[in-house]
Amino acid sequence: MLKVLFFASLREQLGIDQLGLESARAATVAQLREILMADHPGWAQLLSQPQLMVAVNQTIAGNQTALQDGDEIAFFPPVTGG
Amino acid sequence: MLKVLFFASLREQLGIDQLGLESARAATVAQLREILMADHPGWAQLLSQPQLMVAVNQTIAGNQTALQDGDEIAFFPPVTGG
Amino acid sequence: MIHIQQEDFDSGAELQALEASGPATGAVCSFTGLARDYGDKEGVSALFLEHYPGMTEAAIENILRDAHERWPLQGVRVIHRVGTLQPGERIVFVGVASSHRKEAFAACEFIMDYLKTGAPFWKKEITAQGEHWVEQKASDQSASQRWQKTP
Amino acid sequence: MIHIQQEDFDSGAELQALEASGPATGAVCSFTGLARDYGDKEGVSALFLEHYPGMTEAAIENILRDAHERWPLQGVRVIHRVGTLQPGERIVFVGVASSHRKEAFAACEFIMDYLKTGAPFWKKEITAQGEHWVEQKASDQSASQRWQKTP
Repeated sequence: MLKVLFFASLREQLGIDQLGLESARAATVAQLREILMADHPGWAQLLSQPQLMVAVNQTIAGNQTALQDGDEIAFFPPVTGG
Repeated sequence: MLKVLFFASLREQLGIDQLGLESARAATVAQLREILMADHPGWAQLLSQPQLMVAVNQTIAGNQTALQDGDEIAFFPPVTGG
Repeated sequence: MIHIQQEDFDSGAELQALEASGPATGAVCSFTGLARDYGDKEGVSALFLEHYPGMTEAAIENILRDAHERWPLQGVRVIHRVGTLQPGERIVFVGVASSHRKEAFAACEFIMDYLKTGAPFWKKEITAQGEHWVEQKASDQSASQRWQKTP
Repeated sequence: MIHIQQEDFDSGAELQALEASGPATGAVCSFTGLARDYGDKEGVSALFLEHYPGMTEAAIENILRDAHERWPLQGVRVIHRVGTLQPGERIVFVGVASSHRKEAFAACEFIMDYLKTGAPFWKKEITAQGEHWVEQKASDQSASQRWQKTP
């Protein structure tokens, strides 16, 4: 399984903070994103925002980052702490 | 009268922290310095150190600064607080 | 020392703990970030701070490791609050102890600049008209990028 | 608020007073300078700080006026001790409250840099081998001169 997390404005807009996905379905972040958009037609625009960030296992990652079973993938907007 | 003050290492080297001088004797800082060196032969080297600073009435001044009766003139080394 | 917490904290005690870092410490610089009553909009009645538990702590540890590599530091303390905060409340504290003034200032500002752009926290402003998530500022991006030129 | 005094002070209370400057204050930066056990020489057992009463206060007031002209500040506190200090003791505190982080850091460092070169304080180090007056550092001169280029 892949564990997928959403934070902040993205979490509110999607209306969900996490979901699980069969790991066999996505070998990279890019594939995961496509599957999420295919499974949830309303998410296409939100998940294709260019400034959206992604972390794999709590490290900043990119579209080409490879995924494997047990990974935790998080999507979130640019950070605004401090 | 002119009130003349010395601080820090200069005060210790001269062995005096202040003195009074007839105001008629010195019309400028440069003249005051010459009179002090003439009155106290041992002071010549200490009072001619190029990095020595001078303040007139608690404001940084220079050799050409004019003096008048009642002025407070201070000589001191570069500052090292904080 | 990194703390992420909902509760307020004693910034004065944090500062004084850094001042007691030992006889080689000559300089302590601290920064406190506070919730203002205006931000992207006027009339902010509260802030809501969200974070990514686990990744946030790891990101801050990385920032502190970078700071220790750049400057000789005798102590660093970072506290960041999450949850709902009222105007005037402390959000974040960063304190740094070093032997010299220049290093203490630089390391404290470096840590704050990277916290703003590299640690997963998100801020929502609540006003009488509704609520909105704060947008990342271009000035925060450029503040952290300037450290990439020279140490 | 400028204090020149022999007694120690509560840096934590000073910091928290600045943090309470009001709902427009988003950033407080503080600096504490401490007596180290080394300086121009090793094994410093005490420092002696001398000042020029009257001129010192006026010089610091001028520095704070310059800082207020450069940056919008909601509060500034400066405390500088004089007399004999042991290693580890606080010498100086500068704290600044502003709406934004960049201004708070800049104003605090500006004030410290000018205190070092423009306020009449002199420091003597006391070691087991004797005592000596500290020489002004070229790095302190260049630190204050860099503010003359651009605000």
